Amino acid sequence: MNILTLLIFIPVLFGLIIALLPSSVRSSFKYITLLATLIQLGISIWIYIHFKTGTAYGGINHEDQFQFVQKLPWIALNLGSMGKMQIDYFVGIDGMSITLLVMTSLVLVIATLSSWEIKSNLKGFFLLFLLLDMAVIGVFCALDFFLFYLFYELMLLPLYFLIGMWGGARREYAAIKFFLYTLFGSVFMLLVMVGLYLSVTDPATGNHTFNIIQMMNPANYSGQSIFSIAGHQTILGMPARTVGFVVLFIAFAIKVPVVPLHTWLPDAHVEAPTPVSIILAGILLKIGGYGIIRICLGIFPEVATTGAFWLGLLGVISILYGAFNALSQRDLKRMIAYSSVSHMGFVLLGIASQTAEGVSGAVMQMVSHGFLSTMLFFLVGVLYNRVHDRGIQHFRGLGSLMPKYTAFVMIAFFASLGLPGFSAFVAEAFTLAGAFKSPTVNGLLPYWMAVCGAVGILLGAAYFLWTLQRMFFGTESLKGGAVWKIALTDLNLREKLTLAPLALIALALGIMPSLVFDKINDSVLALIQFLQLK
Amino acid sequence: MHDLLPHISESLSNVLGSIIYFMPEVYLGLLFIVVLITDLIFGKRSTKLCRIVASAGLVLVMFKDLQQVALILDGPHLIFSNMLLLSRSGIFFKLIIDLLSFILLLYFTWDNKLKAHQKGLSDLYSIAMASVLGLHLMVMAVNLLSIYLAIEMVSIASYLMVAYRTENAFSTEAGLKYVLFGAASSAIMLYGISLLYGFSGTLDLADTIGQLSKVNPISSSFAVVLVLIGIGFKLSFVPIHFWVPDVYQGAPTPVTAYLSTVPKIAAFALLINFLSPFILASSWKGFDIGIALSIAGIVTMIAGNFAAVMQSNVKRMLAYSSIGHTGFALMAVVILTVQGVSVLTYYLFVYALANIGALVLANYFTNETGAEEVDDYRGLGLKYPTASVCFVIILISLTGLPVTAGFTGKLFVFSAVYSVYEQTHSIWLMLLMFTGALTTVVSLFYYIKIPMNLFLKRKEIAEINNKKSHNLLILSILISFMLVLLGIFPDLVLRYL
Amino acid sequence: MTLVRVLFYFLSFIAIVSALYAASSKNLVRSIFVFFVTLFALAGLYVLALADFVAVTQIVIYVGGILVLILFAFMLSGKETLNVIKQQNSRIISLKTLPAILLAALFFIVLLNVVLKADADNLPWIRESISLKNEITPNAIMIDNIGVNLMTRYLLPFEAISILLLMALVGAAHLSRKEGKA
Amino acid sequence: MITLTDFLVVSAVLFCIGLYMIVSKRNAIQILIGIELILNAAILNLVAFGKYDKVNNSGQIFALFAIVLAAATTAVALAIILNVYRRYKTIDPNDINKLRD
Amino acid sequence: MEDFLHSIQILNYTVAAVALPLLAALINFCLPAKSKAAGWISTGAILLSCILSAKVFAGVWNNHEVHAQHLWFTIGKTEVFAGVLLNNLSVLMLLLVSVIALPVHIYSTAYMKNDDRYNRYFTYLSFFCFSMLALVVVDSLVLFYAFWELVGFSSYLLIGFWFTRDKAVQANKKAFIMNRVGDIGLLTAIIILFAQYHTFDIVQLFAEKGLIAQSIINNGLWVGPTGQIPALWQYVACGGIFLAVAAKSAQFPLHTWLPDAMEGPTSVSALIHAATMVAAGVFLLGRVYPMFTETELTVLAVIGCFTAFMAATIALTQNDLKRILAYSTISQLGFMILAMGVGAYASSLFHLATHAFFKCLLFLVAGIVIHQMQHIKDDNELDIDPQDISHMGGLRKKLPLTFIVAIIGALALVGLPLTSGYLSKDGILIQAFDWSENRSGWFKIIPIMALLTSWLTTFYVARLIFKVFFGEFRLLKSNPDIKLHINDGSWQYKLPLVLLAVCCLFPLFSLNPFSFEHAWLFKGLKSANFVESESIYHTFIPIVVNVLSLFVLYAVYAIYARPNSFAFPQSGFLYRLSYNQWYIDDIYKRFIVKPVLRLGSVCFWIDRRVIDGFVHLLAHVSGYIAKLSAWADQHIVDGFLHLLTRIVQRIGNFARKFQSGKVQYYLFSMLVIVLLLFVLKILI
Repeated sequence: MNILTLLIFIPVLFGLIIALLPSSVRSSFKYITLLATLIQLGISIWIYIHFKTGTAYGGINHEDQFQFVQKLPWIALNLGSMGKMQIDYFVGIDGMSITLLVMTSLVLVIATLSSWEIKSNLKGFFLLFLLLDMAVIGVFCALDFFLFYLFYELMLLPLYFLIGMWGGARREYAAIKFFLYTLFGSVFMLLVMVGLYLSVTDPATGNHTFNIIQMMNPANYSGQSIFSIAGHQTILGMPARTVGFVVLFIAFAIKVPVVPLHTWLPDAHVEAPTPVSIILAGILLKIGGYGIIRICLGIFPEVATTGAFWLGLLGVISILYGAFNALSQRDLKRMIAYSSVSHMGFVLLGIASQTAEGVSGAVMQMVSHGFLSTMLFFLVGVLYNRVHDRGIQHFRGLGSLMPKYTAFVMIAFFASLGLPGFSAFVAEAFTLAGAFKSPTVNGLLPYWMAVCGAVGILLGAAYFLWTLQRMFFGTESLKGGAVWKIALTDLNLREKLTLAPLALIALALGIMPSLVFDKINDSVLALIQFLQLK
Repeated sequence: MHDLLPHISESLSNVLGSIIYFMPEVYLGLLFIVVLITDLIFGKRSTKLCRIVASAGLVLVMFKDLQQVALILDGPHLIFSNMLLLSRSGIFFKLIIDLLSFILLLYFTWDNKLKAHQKGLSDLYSIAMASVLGLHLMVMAVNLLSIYLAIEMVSIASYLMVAYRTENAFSTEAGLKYVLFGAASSAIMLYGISLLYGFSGTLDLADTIGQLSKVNPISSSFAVVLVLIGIGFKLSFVPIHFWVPDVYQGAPTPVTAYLSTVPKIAAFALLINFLSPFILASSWKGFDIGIALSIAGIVTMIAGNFAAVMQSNVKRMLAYSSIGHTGFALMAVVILTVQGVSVLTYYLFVYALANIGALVLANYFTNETGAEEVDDYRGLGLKYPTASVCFVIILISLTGLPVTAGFTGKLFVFSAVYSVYEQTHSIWLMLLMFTGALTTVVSLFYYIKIPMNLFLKRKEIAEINNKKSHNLLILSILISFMLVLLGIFPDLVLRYL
Repeated sequence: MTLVRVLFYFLSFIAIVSALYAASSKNLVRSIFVFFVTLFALAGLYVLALADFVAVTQIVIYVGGILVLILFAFMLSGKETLNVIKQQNSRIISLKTLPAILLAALFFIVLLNVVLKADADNLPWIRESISLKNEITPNAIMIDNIGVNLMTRYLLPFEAISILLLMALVGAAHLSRKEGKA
Repeated sequence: MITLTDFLVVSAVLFCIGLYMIVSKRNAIQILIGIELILNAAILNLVAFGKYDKVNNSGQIFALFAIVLAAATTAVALAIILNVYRRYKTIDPNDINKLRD
Repeated sequence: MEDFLHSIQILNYTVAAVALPLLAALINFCLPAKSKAAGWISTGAILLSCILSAKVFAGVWNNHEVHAQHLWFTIGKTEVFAGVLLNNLSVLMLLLVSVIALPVHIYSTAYMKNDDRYNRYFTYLSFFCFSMLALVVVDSLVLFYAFWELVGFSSYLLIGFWFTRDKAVQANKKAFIMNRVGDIGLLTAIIILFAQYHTFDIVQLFAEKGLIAQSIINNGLWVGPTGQIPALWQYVACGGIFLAVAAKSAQFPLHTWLPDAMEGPTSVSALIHAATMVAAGVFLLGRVYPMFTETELTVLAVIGCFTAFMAATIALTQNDLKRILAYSTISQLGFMILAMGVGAYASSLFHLATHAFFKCLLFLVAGIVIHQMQHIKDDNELDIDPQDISHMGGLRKKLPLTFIVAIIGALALVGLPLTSGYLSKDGILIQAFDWSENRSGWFKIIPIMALLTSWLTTFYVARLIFKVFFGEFRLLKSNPDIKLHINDGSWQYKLPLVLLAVCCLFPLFSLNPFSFEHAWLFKGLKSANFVESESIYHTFIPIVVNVLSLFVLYAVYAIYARPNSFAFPQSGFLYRLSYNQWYIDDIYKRFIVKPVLRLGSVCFWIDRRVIDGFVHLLAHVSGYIAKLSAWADQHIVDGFLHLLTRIVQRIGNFARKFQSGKVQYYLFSMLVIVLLLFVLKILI
């Protein structure tokens, strides 16, 4: 049994167990789910430890350099003149996926722990949760575009219901908005995927293939095919490969999310229950970034290079726009949601720079943001559970009421705003370094983008500190008066146990960034080399 | 007569030789008579018996269908003096039609309203049998006469089925609209056929094209357009779709399930039969049928899907959605390649399964709670979890999201169109695909309304209906399972097409 | 101008005028009876087109079958229908019917265009048929020809339509049946 | 000699009158008559062209089938119209519009 | 080999010295809230650090520098090292920080003893010491930046230590954000350097023959050994560094956070906002000194000078004890920057060291005074501000020791001979004059302003001392029946004062009390090519400065310390002064004091309204931008979505319009559409 396959499908197994158990034992569902996620975490840590590094394991466009690979023929259809359709069950990881995989497994554990707040319809919740679990893990492992797309789309439905059924007051609106936005992206992605599949033939078998890695090799494109590099085909007057890139990019940019495709995010986050917010911010957004690296850059390297300026521009706009929006929010969760937009802007900027520093920084930022946003949303959830209110103006002086809580909030806030010693600092600094290095190394981005990105860091400090000052410091004053005061108890053991590992990991990654960089370096270098070769 | 005498024996041997290629239809004819007789002998109590006979008979017919595959290994075969064409794709169309009809036959009595029909359902089975025979003819027809005959046969059967519940005003109203619209369209089509015959001097489609090329293109184009109205009536693409929402809503739900699926499949087969000479022959000088169909497809997708957004009645919504799906399927007709046909077959099969499933579930909820409108579904999800989950799966398949068969269907259609686009670079194909993708998003707008009401909206449900419709539930579970299975392993079916 | 030609014009005139009247009449009964005239005139035209068997069938099935059926239906539906219909105003061209007239006129223009452009008498297959003597002559007896064809070439439609009629019969009977009876 | 064009023009006129009837008459039976007119127009065409198709005789035979089919359709349509009348007490299709958007 | 062992030992000591406070912070973090052990743990740790630092200092000072590093992580092909760089500059700072921190720790154990969050205070304090000590020894710009921010962060924690006070929280937010502006500058500079040289290593970059030294600006390009980028970015990098310096060392225009930061505990102000952290900016300048070109240095000098003057004028009119000291700190920091700008590298750092001692001392004194005033306030339930000097007076009798050390500190600040301040400050002034000698006339303004500032300094320091310690206790006048139970306090108060006071005198730095060039510290830091110029200024400046300072002192004494204050000149007052003196006094009052006071208030007004106002404006502007973008988000971006929805509905409704339920209408529509399409097709 391939370990990745095991990792992907364990949730389904446990989901079946939950599905078969009667509702009378519903209180055990959360423990079953926790067990599943813990096993996944264990497996992913095992994978992390056994993940080999070195230039021979760069991955990216070398199929043989991927690790823990499993490749099984899945759908093979003879379609006459269209050739044979070859779809494989093809999973494997390289440096780009491994850290995200571990991050995902951990975030899932945290999300499970925060599911304790869910009180209604437990069976449905945990079934959907586990389905989502499978899908997100699958996305990071899939190397066949068809499989990737399958997992990618499979995330939508559980999320729709998780937001829609267990969410807040405007949950229906938020859920449908989320669904429509992402579907909009992915449907057009389907078109490009089909086009790619018809353009690419597997040199070994001569069949058309969905293999992502084969798609990266220009030699595999048949001359007259729509996405052939040599063919210079056009779609509606535009170069076909540019169109393909843009469509794929939009699909992933919606997930990231990149301004102006981001408006689903604040609504979805605000309305979603805490565990789902955690998964959304912690994992879902990373899938966008991962998709851009693996698919947009991998398959359309030359378009990515010519379009790098626009990518970087969008990244910078996201950074600033998200930060400004966060500054003006009155809802704590919404503020954090917008901060995610800002932070994910760094990912895009780093990717656009196409330098080793930038891309490493982007991956680091994804990992770091995975943990930090998880922590932030969990913290918001703690507050919301106590008094069912998140208005920043409704709280004052929480610091003396809930000192431990405040301590964790401060850790999370300062870590997020890029305080050295925490992971976000390394990530953002190197993203900017990469962006600034870009003009001299490959001339893709202008210098000012890095400077604008740096301003985003400043704004980050502004909104986090302002919130801190307004909500936690000063004399105590609560909108709900004495009732709230009783309700606002400090963190309990479960919450502390949940938060402490996150804080420690953020710290550990900040002090020892090599935990991430060592694993991704070879892949990053391979990617950069690949992009330079085009 | 004297001219014909020398040929009589030849013609007769042709007829006799054709029968071996016509066994399923012969069986169907016999089946019709057997059902009719059963009905006559056993009178009002015959419903159950008719059902058994009809269903069992259809299984036999399917078996005969399968046997035909062996007959045409050496290629398509013309029978009955070029009246019909038996081809591999035709056989699969017939098989799918029979299979779906079989499901629908079982389903008829599970609708509480239809079951309560005072005049009994035995006649419905007779009509359905004749209708299936008509569908078989439609699939195989390559002669103007057989085309007209088959369409009329199916149409008349459909009118009868829609208006079947005479005690229900909606049903009759739908019947009236259907019959007036249908009769008018088929009359117009007949006029078109008469012109086609006049311009070419033959009813045989294969010969027609050769003669038509010698006629003024405007004249021949007009004739073809009039014929397309008749076929379009069965397919319900824009602008011949107006009857669809009213009829689907008014008809008994099982009949809606029937109308929205099986005749459509047959009509697509017929459309392919009718058009392939025009598209393939270079001598055709009239309008570009590919472009015309593309426009029709695009407009149909837009009209169907966009109009569905505003609907509140579940059946009506599904009616619009079926219009949208017709538009999507037209995409595969436009390219008219071998792959196009097999992909189309798969797409239609999957669509039909899902659509039947959706209507079965709509029926289930009507049976259980009397819910007809989307709003009535509020909060039912937690009360009927299994049915609701199945509903979600089926709707997902209709939308075309993984991991359901609807997705693979959509994917294969896109692939087929794409591969043609690669060679022709026709802007219309691109637009078709673009619209297809866009309307998929739009379709989510309305499909999601059902899960949203089922699960997301909350309402206290007090009344409890004791009439449990287990059969419908089992059927929908089976269909959902099939859809997911085909979503993961599409080659289970596709490899044969 | 031959007699045949005069006859043709005469019958055409009757057919068209009666059809127009049927179309314009608000009175259903008159409409139906005038339609009789149209059908008869058409039967005459079929004879002129040397299709005597079709003409006979036309009279037997249409006049004898369909119209009688319509009359029956009309009578079954009772007097109310008549009353409702009489109230309508009787102008042919009113604002309500204007679109319909325009549509019909437009169709007519297009059709005329189509017909004239097609130049039906000089179609290749017709000239070929004339040269091959495949033309029906006024003194030919076509009935046996039709009979043979129905039993050979058109056997399939012939059999199929029997099932169709049976089905229509069953269905129409079912619909018209009083409820509650088997 | 009567030319084919003559027949065609007559049938075109009948066709248009039929069209007019089916879209303008406010009575289901008259609409049915309109449909019959169109059918007859088509039959006239078939018969007229059938004159030049002696061997196969397709035109005339098609005309026969068309007449029979018209009868069947009419029968079914009338049955439905009768039912409608029972439910709605009118046969004006414009008043029968419970099913609508 | 011995060298090597020696280095190892020194490195170990250094790491231990840096890590001990961190350890203390961690232990304290885990202690229960009110544990009194916390103070002693921290103090013990800093004491050990102090001893170790001294050893390190002894080993490295004027010896060859020690540099060791270890691979931290690899990113792409870039290897990032973490390491320690010990040279004269860093060991001096190491020692200075730990030595200043020690008395402050001792003082704090008493000062904070009644606070609820005693252990948290020491956690923060130790954490600050750790960050500061680490900052001065690290060898990589990344680490430098990291600790730079951590220093700011711990300052944030300490300013807002009493987080229930709104002013404190406002202040710490302001401090952190303003520092963040500087941080961004530093980060930008580091990134630019990295982009240019592909390394973060301070030694490689700034060593004598380092990468920076090998680069030139040529034709608008900044050409270095590893590549070239447009010269603009060299300026931006320097600008970034300057921003960082300005933010941390409270230079114009980023200085306004420092006065506000006085909301923190006074002991914290003494350590962080007087002696150590604010000096970090100057230290940074010292580290990256080779980067600056001539022009950039001039800009530095101008800014430093302006800041110094401005802050001094503001300090003239303040009544809040700590605020006066804060502005004084700004002013003195301005001096250091000025010194850096005029090339007086060693003098600047020298002044940094001396200033650290006396300013710390003054703050601790202020702490005691405020503490005692607080006592009075609490005992008598008065509604007064314990920091307002207008309530004070005559405290010299109540707080004798405090008074004495305050005098020492004040004299050092004024820069009278025999104090350390004299040595360092005169050095700056002299070198500033030397510097302007070689330049055109306008540059003379800088040393002259500096001179002026130094007299202003005398004025406000004297005013402070006289108002607090001399005359009569003014509070007693307004509230005659209050009880006074005040004294110098326990040994934990006294010991630090004495220690620091001793350090404020000249012998610690130089055996020659009149020549800064003989100070060992100066010698150790001056660059190799420093030329001892024997210009006239060496004798002229000290005399002018000190003589005039004395006059000022006397004038101030006359104004503030004597009973019957200056507002209404009395005959007795006139008698005791000579006519000329009175005349000068009058002129002084009318033409100097008043305008200066006016200028002071104008500056303060500007400070409050314009500069702070500008900052507020920025805040508002960004607030508006934020609101605007939020609005855009809701209405434009989302509005676009809603528009799309609207379009979908429109199309849908259009399609539905045909669905009237009338079958003839359906037929009609169908026929019309078909016909039109056909006609269109034909026409086209």
